Amino acid sequence: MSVTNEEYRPLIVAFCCNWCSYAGADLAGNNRLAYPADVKIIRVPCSCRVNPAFILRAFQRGADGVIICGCHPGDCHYTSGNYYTRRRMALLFSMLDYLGIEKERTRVEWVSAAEGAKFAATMNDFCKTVAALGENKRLEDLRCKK
Amino acid sequence: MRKIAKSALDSLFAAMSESKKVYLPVDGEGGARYQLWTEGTVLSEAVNTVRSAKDFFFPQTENLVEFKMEGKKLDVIDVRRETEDFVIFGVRACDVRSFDILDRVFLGAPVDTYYKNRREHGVIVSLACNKPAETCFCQTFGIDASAPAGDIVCHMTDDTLFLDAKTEKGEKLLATLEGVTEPCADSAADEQKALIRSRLDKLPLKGLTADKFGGDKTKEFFNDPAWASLSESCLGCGTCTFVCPTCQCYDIKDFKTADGVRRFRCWDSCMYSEFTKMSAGQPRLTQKERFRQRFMHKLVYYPANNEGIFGCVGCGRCLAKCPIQMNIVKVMKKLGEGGDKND
Amino acid sequence: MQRIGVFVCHCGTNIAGTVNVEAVSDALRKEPGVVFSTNYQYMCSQAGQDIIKNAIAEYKLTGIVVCSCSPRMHEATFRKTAASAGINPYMVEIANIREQCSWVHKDTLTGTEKAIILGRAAIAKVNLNAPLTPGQTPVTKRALVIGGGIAGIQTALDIADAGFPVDIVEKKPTIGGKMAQLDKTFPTLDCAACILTPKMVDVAQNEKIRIFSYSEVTEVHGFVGNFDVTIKKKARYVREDICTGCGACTEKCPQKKIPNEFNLGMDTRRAIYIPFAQAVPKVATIDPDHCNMLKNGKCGVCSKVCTAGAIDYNAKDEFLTEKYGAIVVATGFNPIPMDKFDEFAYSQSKDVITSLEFERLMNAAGPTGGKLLRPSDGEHPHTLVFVQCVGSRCEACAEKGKEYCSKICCMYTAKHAMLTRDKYPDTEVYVFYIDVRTPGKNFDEFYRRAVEEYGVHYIKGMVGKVSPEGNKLKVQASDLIENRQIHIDADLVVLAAAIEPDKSARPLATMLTASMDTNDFFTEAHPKLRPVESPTAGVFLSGACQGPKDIPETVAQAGAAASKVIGLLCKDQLTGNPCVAHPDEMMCSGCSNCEKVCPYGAITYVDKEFRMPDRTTKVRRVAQVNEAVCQGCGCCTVACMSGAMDLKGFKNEQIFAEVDAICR
Amino acid sequence: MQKVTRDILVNKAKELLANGTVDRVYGWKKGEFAYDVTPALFKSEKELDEFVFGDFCGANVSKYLVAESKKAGGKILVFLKPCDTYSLNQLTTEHRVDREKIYAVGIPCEGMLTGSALKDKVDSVLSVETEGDTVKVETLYDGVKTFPASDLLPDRCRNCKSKKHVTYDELIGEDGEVLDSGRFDEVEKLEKMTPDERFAFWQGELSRCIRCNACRDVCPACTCEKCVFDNPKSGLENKAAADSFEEKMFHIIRAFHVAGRCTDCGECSRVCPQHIPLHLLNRKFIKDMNTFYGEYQAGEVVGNRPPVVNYTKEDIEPSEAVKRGE
Repeated sequence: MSVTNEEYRPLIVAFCCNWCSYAGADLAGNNRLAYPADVKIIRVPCSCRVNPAFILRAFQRGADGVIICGCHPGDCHYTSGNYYTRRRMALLFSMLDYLGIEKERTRVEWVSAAEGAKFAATMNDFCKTVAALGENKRLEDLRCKK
Repeated sequence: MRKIAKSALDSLFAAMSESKKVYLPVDGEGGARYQLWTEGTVLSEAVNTVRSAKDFFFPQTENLVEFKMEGKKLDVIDVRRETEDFVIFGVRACDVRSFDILDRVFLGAPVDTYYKNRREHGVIVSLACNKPAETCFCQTFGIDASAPAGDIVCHMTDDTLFLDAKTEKGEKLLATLEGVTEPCADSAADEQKALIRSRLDKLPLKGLTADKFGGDKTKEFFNDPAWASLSESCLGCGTCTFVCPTCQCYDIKDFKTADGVRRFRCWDSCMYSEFTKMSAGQPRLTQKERFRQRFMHKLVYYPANNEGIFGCVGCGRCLAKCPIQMNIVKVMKKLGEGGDKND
Repeated sequence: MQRIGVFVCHCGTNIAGTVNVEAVSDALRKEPGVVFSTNYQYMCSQAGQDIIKNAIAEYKLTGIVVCSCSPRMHEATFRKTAASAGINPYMVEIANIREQCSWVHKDTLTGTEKAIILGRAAIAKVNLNAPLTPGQTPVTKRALVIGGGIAGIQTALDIADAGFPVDIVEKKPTIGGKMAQLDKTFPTLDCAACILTPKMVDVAQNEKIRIFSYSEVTEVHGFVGNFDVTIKKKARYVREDICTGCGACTEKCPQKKIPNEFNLGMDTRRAIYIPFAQAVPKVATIDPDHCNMLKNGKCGVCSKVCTAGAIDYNAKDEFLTEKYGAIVVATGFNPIPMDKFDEFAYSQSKDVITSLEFERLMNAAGPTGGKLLRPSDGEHPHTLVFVQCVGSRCEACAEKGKEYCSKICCMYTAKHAMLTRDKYPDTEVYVFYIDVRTPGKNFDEFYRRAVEEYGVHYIKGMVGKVSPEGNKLKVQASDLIENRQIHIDADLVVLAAAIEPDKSARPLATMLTASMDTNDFFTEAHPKLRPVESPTAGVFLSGACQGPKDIPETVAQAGAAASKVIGLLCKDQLTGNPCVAHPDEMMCSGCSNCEKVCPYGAITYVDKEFRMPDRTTKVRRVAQVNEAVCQGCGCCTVACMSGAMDLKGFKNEQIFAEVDAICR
Repeated sequence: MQKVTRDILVNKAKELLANGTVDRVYGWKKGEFAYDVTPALFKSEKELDEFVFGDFCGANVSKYLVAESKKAGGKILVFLKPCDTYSLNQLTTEHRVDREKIYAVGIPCEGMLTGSALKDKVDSVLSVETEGDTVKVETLYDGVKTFPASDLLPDRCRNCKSKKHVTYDELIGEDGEVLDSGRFDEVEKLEKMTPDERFAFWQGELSRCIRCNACRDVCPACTCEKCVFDNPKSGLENKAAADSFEEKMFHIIRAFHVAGRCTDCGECSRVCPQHIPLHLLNRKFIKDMNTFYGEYQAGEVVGNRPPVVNYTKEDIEPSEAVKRGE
């Protein structure tokens, strides 16, 4: 008799802007700052490229948490992109919360290219938070489950 | 014929549920809808459900087949399973007729095995309409709401439910209910039938006839100038088609899953701009043409292919639900008037 | 369907140490579209690139996925490789399995699993990639240098030397910057003015260089090769073209009591003034805040004494818009304000001064004519205490100081101590330090001379408190090596204030869309490989605006920035970024949402006639993107409800495909 | 209920047709029953014989102007309730309606009954009459029933946001004021629930969605040339709800797409055949935008910039936005 008692690992999709947060993630790598492999990064030119539909799509396809990382407000490579991100995500997250979807599953963090340590710390914390929530049930699409 | 006290309906449903799942109209937010009976479920008194009963045989979405991918290997998986027996209780005369209309589409060659599977396992227990609504016009299509078809036909009075098995399926089911029902005279429900008939006579749409329509009337109506003004305000939504018990159009879509593709079919609506779009484009480019298609199908094309039977059962759902209150009754009245010279 | 080749890099053991590269290339071989998959020790090496080129030829590849280090590292490399083998460079995608995988995950199993998933995402994306061709835009062959300190001066001279016209915008009435205020320079102790002022004259005389002094940049539009810059020439009330710089007005002006900023307020100037004798341009400027004529219309002395007739009280700020191909930021630094450092009694005692003030005190052209005299009583000080790292390396005092090392203080403090001891052997000089940092050519030798030859007392430890008592400054300090408290009765205390970027840098960065770090230093495009370029194309960095620097470093960087500018201006055409927004006109509703969020004004609208499927025609308002102006942020794509606006290279369907691949 | 009568409107229409100001009129045609009037276009004085007006003329006709104003010909006369004028302004802002082609006559509104709200209360309606604020309904089986109008009015009228016309070429009757409505009360009630309760509530509501698209197709903010949900290339297209995820996705994205543009006209909830309170989604966004970014009413002024395409440097962080009410 063998029971596989695999620890539950959440699936985290991280959208990172090319100029700050993706570079911040690279820096975390350069400095060998570990965070869980649950995090999978998608590179976008700017956090403002992230369409709410991408976030919903990730949840539909089985993501347990979605995090959007961009330059600090005021530091956007495109001057204002992350300001729009901030509004869009504030509204979207508030709506998801209104629909009863756990608000801890979504997050926006501003991570600069110099903040490798913050990137790693953020991902560690986010993974922990999402892992504690368990599997995403409220925005799942049963067809996408294996 | 057998009967049971209205107060003892629960025991009837409990007895039915012993062998089969039982679905019946239940009141809820936004109107009545079919639900699985469980202890404590109360039968709705509403004249009809918001969605028709066609879902039982022709669900809004249905998985047809699955493809599983492993590397570059593709497996085709047949997802068809033999359906369990089930009972739909409380189907109105109009909806019972709608099954005939659907049968002609799905059970005619080539047979739709998905539909057939469900149809064969479903037992229809109909219920005569005690209080037909002002939107009802089933009489226009020769349907008698006081005497519906069905495997078992029921009539409800203030205190009693009468059950009359009309088919072999119905008799089999009724036989299992002998413990909770008692026999009665075949004429026991006649009084109720008469009451319903007298009420049907008073309905505002009583006088509506479909006589001017039929399978051979394409030429008369296709270029009727009235289509332009009738369709003018149509939003192109699919409400009428989705609440309609006889609309049977569907589209087949592929959905990419984690490790393959699910091919499913889902209801489509001829009112949608993308309906029957092909590589060459859409055959019907304007809302007027799409609007015309729906009504021509119900009143002309369907009868043309089905021995004169109309594709509408007069349930009145579209009258109640159209966002802009355009509907088949207005269309039937307006067409052929010849007075509208617009467009 | 694409024919995709997958190339997994070991990066020595950098990747292969944590990721089973063999397993990755095997797993990815099975993905849809993949016709070839391999792995190699160093993909970026010539041999690795040859593997890619050969595979492109042999397997007729249409798309490439390289699983390697960050695309920020070698995306350009592999795109070139692909291009040289005949496929469009934008058919290459990188899966970052080093920085974002092998380096951050310890476990081979999970690392390998993640590497495969990242590879799949890249494959899913490449499957939807389309060849992209960058647009071409012409280059305006003129450069703008913002800031006229030694950094700006050197950059401008070098660019002009290559034959391109350069404009310098300097907000002060003269160029020269901080270096003009310095006395001697370390480690050679040559006089700053002697080496700077000839360069200032060169600038003034160079035909290719225009100086906009007393001017500021107020607006920047456009993009690399095509900037439109609005420059505000502040009203000087003196016509530059007529003023001879004779200085008569500055002697006759009745407003005498205005603190002289050039001498850091240690003496006064008039309301009409020339900052210093070697100013360039050497013209007078009226200070409108203090001029009686401008304030209440009563005076007019300067106008009367000006024989050239250069005074113009009615002058207004002028705005001019110029076109530039490149912009160099050389906004420099300032010492941080000392008023929050109460422990050093800077605000309480005139005899606690900053190092820059000390420079002026020692300078022959300074307020004391070069004699070291106490500001309070003009007495000659005998005991001097230099405090290093005031506000630098100051993690605990972030609200008033800086976390970083200001870099230049160790050396100039050694210089000050040495010069004091050299000129005034009767003095005792103490220097308190955390560390003495002397990493430069001849720097350590210089510091050792101060200690060994000039007898400067270097004490490792911080000054805890300076309290004025009578005409002495009681200095309380700790000696960390001897582990004891020290009390010194000092005559003069000199604070080596931390330096920070000039306050004008932040709004300028916003105008330029150039990024800054949290300390308001401009960020370089790459800290090692592109240290003089801003991430914003066409914007270059010179001098201390990028980080604390001494003069030789500044001049070196100024030259480097100039060479980058020259490289850019040499080109007739610039190749743009092909990853730009693109509207599907059939879907566009013309609602203007995209236009509203575009930071570059790249979107306009036209009324266009469309043939409808029913053979009628319809005129519709649709969006158009100026591909030369669009920088590809993608903000418009989300503002667009109908999805008509998409971003090439980061199309909606591509990102969906990546999401799907990751969440599979 | 309505203070303005059919005759006043018909006379106005005839006058404007006759003097050439307009060459067609958007109005309503009578149906089979008391409540099923249909929006319709009238092109001549004679056609106006079929023009009706009454307490069921609640459909927001401004959306029809998107297509109609692009057609050749003269101006189109529309009679707009106060709430409809906000939609017209918003459509003008987005260049969807050519305002020059519209002749808008503002008409006062006392609240409009809807067939579906009526039929929630009464079965088998034969006729409806209103006297002041009392509605008399003649039924097939229960005789005549009377209701105070407020019992039968849909939420959008019970919580009417404005009696003021924000755009018109001509006004019939007195203009009203922007009202201090309780339209966010329901939203607040939901916000106060626990996430589990909210999830259960919305699961119950949205699971009834049949994806008929009526909410979208009636919405004056949904005028895209092609909706993402109809466009196979968008990655969002789907013809029918095949999984409970899809109706959530549809309604979240739709609400997001109209955020800042939705004037809260309430048509979505009026037309939903399943009685899903869709306005509660839109109002959540409106309420959030008001609290986060300052009061904003879409359509109030032509050319206004919706909060979603705007920003300030001090905007609330998403992490703070979801904390409200805690």
